[in-house]
Amino acid sequence: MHRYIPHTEEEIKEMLKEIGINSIEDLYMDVPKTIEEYNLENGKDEFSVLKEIKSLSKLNKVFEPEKVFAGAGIYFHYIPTVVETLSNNQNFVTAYTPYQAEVSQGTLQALFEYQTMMCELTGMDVANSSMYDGATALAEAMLMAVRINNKTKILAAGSINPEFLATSKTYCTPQNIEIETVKWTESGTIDLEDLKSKIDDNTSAVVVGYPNFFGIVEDLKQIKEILPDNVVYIVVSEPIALSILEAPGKFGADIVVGEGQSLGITPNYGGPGIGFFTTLAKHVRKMPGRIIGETKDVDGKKGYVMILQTREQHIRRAKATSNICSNHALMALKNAIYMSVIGPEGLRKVARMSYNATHYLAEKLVEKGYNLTFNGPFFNEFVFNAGENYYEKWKTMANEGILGPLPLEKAMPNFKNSALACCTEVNTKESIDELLKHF
Amino acid sequence: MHRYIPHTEEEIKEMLKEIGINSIEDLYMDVPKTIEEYNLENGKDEFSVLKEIKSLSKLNKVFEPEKVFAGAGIYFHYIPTVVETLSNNQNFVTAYTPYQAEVSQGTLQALFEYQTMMCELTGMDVANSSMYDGATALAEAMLMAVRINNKTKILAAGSINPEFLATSKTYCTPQNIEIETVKWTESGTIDLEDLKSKIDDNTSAVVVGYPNFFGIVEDLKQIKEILPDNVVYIVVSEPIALSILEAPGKFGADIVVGEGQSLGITPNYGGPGIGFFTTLAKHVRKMPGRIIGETKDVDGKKGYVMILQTREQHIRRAKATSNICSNHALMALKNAIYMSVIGPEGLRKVARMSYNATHYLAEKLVEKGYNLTFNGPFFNEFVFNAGENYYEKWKTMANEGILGPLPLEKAMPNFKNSALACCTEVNTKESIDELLKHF
Amino acid sequence: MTIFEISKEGRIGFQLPDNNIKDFEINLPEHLLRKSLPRLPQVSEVDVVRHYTNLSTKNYSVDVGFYPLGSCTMKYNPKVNEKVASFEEFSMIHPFQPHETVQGALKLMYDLKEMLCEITGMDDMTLIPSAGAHGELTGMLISRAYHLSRGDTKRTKVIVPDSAHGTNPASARMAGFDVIELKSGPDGRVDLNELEKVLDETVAVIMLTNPNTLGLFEKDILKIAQMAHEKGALLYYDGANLNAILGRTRPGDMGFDIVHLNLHKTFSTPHGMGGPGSGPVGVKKHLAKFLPIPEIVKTEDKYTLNYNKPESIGFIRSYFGNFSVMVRAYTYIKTMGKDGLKRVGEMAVLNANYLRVKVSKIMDIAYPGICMHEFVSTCEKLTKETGVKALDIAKRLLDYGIHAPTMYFPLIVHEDFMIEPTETESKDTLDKFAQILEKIFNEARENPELIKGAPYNTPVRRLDDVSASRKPVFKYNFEE
Amino acid sequence: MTIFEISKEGRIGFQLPDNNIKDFEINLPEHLLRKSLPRLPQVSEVDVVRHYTNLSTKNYSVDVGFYPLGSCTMKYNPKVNEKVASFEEFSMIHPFQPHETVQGALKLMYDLKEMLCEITGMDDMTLIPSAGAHGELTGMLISRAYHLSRGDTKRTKVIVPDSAHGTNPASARMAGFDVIELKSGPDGRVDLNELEKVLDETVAVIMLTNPNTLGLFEKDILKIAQMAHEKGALLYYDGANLNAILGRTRPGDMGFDIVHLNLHKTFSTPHGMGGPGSGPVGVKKHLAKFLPIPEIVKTEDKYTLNYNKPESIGFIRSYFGNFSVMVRAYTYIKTMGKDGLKRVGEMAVLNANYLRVKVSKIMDIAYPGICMHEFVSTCEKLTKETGVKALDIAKRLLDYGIHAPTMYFPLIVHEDFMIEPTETESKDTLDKFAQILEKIFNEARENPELIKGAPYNTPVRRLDDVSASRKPVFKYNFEE
Repeated sequence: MHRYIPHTEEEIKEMLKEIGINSIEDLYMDVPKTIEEYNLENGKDEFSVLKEIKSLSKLNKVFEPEKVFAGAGIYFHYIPTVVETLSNNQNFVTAYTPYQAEVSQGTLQALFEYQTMMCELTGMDVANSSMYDGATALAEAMLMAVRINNKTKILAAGSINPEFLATSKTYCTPQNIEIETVKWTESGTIDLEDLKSKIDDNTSAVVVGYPNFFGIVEDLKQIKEILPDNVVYIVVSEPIALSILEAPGKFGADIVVGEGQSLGITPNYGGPGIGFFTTLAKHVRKMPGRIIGETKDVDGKKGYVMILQTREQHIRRAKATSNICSNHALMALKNAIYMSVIGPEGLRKVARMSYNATHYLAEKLVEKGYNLTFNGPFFNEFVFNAGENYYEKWKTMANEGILGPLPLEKAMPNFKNSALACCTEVNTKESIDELLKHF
Repeated sequence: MHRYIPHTEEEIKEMLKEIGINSIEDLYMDVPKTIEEYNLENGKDEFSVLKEIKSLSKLNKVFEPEKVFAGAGIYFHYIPTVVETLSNNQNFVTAYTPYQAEVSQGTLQALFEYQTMMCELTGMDVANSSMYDGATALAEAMLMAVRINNKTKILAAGSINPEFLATSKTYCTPQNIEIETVKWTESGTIDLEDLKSKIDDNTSAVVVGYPNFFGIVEDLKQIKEILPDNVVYIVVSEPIALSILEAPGKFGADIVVGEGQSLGITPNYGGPGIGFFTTLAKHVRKMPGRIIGETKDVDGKKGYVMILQTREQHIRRAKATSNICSNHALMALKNAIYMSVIGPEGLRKVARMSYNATHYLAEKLVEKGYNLTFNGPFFNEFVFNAGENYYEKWKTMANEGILGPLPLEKAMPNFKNSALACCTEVNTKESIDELLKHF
Repeated sequence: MTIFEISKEGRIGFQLPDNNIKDFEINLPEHLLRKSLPRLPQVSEVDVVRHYTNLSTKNYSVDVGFYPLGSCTMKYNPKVNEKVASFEEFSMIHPFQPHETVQGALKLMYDLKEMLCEITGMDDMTLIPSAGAHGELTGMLISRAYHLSRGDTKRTKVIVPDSAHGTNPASARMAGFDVIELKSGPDGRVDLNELEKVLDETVAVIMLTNPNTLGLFEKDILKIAQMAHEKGALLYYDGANLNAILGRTRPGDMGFDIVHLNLHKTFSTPHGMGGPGSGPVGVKKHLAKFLPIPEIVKTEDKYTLNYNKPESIGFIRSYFGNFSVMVRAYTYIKTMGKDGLKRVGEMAVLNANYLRVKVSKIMDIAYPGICMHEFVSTCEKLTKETGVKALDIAKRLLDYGIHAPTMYFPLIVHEDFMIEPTETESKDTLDKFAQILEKIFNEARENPELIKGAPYNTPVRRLDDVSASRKPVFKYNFEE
Repeated sequence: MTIFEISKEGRIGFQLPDNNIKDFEINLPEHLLRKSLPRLPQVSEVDVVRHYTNLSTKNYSVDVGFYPLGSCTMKYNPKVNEKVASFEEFSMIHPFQPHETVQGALKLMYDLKEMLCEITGMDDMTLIPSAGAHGELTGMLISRAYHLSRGDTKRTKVIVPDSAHGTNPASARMAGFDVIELKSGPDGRVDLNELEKVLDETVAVIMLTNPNTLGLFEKDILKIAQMAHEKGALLYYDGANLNAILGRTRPGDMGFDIVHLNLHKTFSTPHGMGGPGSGPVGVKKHLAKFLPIPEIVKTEDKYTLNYNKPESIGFIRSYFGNFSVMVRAYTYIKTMGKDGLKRVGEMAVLNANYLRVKVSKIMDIAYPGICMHEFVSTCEKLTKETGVKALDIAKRLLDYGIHAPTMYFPLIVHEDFMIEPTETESKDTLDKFAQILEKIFNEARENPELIKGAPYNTPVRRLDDVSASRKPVFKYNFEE
């Protein structure tokens, strides 16, 4: 007897009888028995399991959020309690893909509203209801660009998050799509000359960060100006930043993607976050992922359904725009609740506070004689030369309860002794001053 | 602007206009302004509050449950996660008293089922849907006894939980009801001779513990045998124990009350727990508190409503059976969920494991030369002489992470150097052995 | 379906770890051993989850919509308060831990008491009472102790207005007093002449709430206090309606000697389907020594509990009250602060007056003019005209997804609704309520039977509570 | 009503603490500064709470009832798993913390990988893929890398049965392969003759699921494996249906080279309205070097991450996958253990067969005889007789409070339901489902229009998804 499996011995007997067999064994006549039992422990009660895993969890160190200066795609932000309370509602958590729309209006409406909010942030026409993460969203954006114009070369700023770029490469290579990186300038922005020189007739798309991996804000207008008409303009962005940065849609972006973890999702050791994916209405039939649309029921009452499913794998199979099936819907719900609670002014304040904290840290580091690597405008991250043996200093700080700016060397070997610093609204003057004592 | 208060300045203006006044101030024409502002801090955002209270909370020491050997009415038991998950459902938490039964069937059915479970445990006909705690339940039981037979003397075993007795005294005195205590014997059970000698024509009720405060199980049969017919037999019990002890109803109890915290409620520093209150059908109109009953709607569909409300204060006012209005309904829900999950066999196993652990501890203490104070049969608590300076030893143990058997002296000054030991199913052989190292 | 009908012999929902201890024989006389197990449900974990999840959807709650239950202050319950209450440092501590190990809990209670004293204008306070009615009883017992301590044994009466909550007379009675019901004046307030008639040296206490249950402020409160005190009686404040005066005035400033609060009303702890609540009782200095046991004491370096209070009324329950409710109220007060609490009071009163004006266009207001946090309206005219009663309208409101106001209370108004919107409701919600009410009144005039048959869209339709009490079924019938 | 319609200019739901830092001027060119704020909702906290609480009640979920969605394994999701995932030691850690500070997370992932290798009979595994389809893509990329590493550049094709999940061909295509659809045999299984026809040296992979989507075990699996390997192709296992064979046999033992799992199916992590899931990919030893980056490495004294895998397919997403989904699956496996997992498999198959027999009395079973964890039935006869389609019956099931099975899949059966009860459902639930199904069939015969008009008792009635796609509305229209 098991608490998750309701069958009593009596019922099993009745069921076998109804089936017309004598034993459980008879159910497996087609199946070779290749194991007697797994080489695993026996099952346990929940208290023993809780105790065991609690003790395992204690091997992880939780930093006070205000003492975290690490970003690189995953950010510590204030998350209102209601986000957790409401998204933990088991009627959301234990539902599946809204295949039966009439009993899934909760899911569908929440996702429709999420899509609307993402369109508002990015200035685009249409959002899908989520991708796995920022990296796969970018990879799929590139594949989509190729579907749009049938060209096979992607020019990506070298300043894009390295894991995003590497993932894109993994996705593109088998389809014979080439990704070429574009240099950056001293300001940390894309090198327009290099970009210009690399654009050719086979260029499908250009990808830039807004802000990029170095925290630097690209000038989307300047870039757009040099793009030929049929090149797909892909912007990788950060949703919090978009409350103070002009929407990419205003600069003619064709696809805007990114990681949405910063909108009310805990860091979760990197996952699940959520990939957001937005584009223009004219491209929608090339778009991957699920889209929710508004419609009416037979009584004329407003309702929501999955739309344009003929793009998707379960109908289109090998000809689908993508293989994506399960997405990150629950994370989209968290995003939507977060944006509902925080509102437009709140989001801008989060961005403004993050900006201030980051610039305060940068100012003080410069005062102490540290050099910022780039002189372009940055949002809430920047790269600086952290000095010899920074990696050791970083580990020492961790022992003292500070998760310092990330050593960049591992992700980008050219950046020896450099660090990527990040502040958000959770970092206070006091915590920054404490960090600065180590410099 | 406040996040809990939706009014915008614009709306306030519109509302004042509709009311026909010029300012908020005008709403208070009848009200003297006696303060400019409270001598309190200004309000704060939720993160500052969380931080402040989290740091306050760290001044409390949480013992590992298996290292807690303190009971005395509040017990550490295993609580399945679902109890917490389900009872935190805000549709239960933020509903009020089911005044509109048609939209309160969740509350009403859950409480009806709770009542049924409490009747099953106690062997009684009817349970109310909760009292504040065991102490007030007992106090109200005494008042009820007096309503039943119009006599005014209550004989209570001196071995009843001292706070229950003291509370009862507070309730009874103003109504000129006298509580006289009955001695205990060397076995820790009620002194039947003393009881017999104290019963007189004015005796309204006799109160015994099952088990009593010392953990000793009274012989309900023997006691019943000496009670005159019209004396109300009140049993104070412990619900976990009732899975191995015969139901008090089988011995002719008129009222069975007690503290229900052990059925799935965290200790909460003593509150909220829940008082349970059960009686015989023939006494129900003298019973305090809310009762839920089964009925039908106009279509003949089964439903639940509050019944016999003419006993209650909102209808009966000064002539009500009690003044109780708010009760501990949410705790009754927790009780019901706990009992649903654990089931009859589970409850008995909890009791059995508690019994075993307690008797293991007692056996080992005796082996080490400690004396148990009473030689009667006990369930999951017992009193022993813990030796000189036990109070200091107890505090030392606390520093080492053990909440040892409670020094009894404070609650019962005659019990110098005595301690009340308690084990439940959460205490393991290992934790008991660790405790024993201190003895 | 009940959980008992889902039950299946032998099914389990729970598993326990081994404690590695042998089975001891149970050394009890055979007749004390339980013969048959209680018929608790035998279900799997998913059965339990579905049963209670489905029950939850049959409830109306503050989290789903407007809940204008007069006198109950059904305001929004912030979720952060729930989170704080769930900290294991608050939920997993034993009441008899050494004081050194519970300084956080003791400090929290001490600080909460201090904050509530400031808010009420009282000198000392106990947090122990578990509910409003429990607080009332505590207050009455304190009054009794006070008079007796002065050798004043003739004070056997408590004056309670006829508009009072039912708990007031019941609590007074439980404390051994006789209750004198005071007829309200034509303006719905205490009639000073009537009061003078009954106020003599045998009166122990006058129990009032201010604003009163009609939502009206007792303008003569200072005069009433003076009259009471001149005759040697105490003045008791029922805190159910404190929300109205937050940040403006305080019971202590009005001359009240004793006050109880409802943390689950004014201070936003959730109502939990009827409880647990918390009903702290504050007193003026001269009554402090009568407060119940134990008291929280702050010394130079730590907080402790004092059980040695010889003149105390004694224990009124076990331990220290509903601690985790206090944690929520503490969080709420810290969150709101002096500025937020003032705003609470103002917006609660603004909402009530706005809705009063809106409702006055549909049904009569029992006592017109500016009200405080709530008001009472009556549909007596409609009842005469169509036979549709307040109860019917209440049931029809349920069909429109709104919880009905308090009905038939206070008793001095007929066919009435007592409507308290609270400060957490928006103008939009109030407008919508008024619209629906108007629609129902129109329906009632056009088709009274429709309203009398309501509700239609609820999990069950109108329930028969008369025969439910006449032939009561107290528990599930296993033989069914 | 949408959250945008509740919104009110100037209302707030959120307050931030001060960080004590002055405002820096934003040094960006004017044209990069946002001119107008995004039109996010402006609502109070209670607005948000009510909005999402009310939305939640418009959802059907495992926690409210039976959800027999074939291929999706909608089993009960234990609540303790949610609790564990919420530990801040798991939820509040940054992916780039020093390895010394995340030993718990790394060990958990390492141990989970080991346990899943044992359950699947594979030699190594990556936990990084975020969903089943993501795992499939990973597996296809590994296959590609494997063949290329051997200089075998001619393998451009992947064989996929016509009964396969749509993700299979789509994933193969994304990895650059051409897809060969393999026609199923008359018994619903792989037709060895058909297979032989298409299996040549240009085939890189055969993708199967076993049991297949018809719920039938591929009895010839060892033969198929042999055929594949003889031709140099790899055999890929779609783990969607692993629940059926738990404790009995393993993909590795059947000759599969690569397997993906769905932690949100077999290992009971919740489906979250569509995700996040987790799709670990296991491989036999010869493919281990191709697994994606990073890999978790256990050394003598600690766990670390290795990014230096020259033959790896590379990154397939950021960081390490959906860690908190893994935490839930880890908790589940620890809870069930080898004995519990075996029981899961057995009871899942028992339930499917019991329900199959029950359903066979109402509608035709596509492939009669013993099935595994699910089965496919068809109402083609009823459709011919009455015009009532599988879709209509599905909608009518909603009226009776049950989620419909998967419809119109696999594509090789018409007017079909794919029914997977899972092991967490009781006999009572299955009986009730069969009863309701029978009732609906009777209704359909008596009054087909009734069924064609269903559902009636749902938050909305049948929705027009045709015009929703024809004239798509992608977002809320603020000008409405």
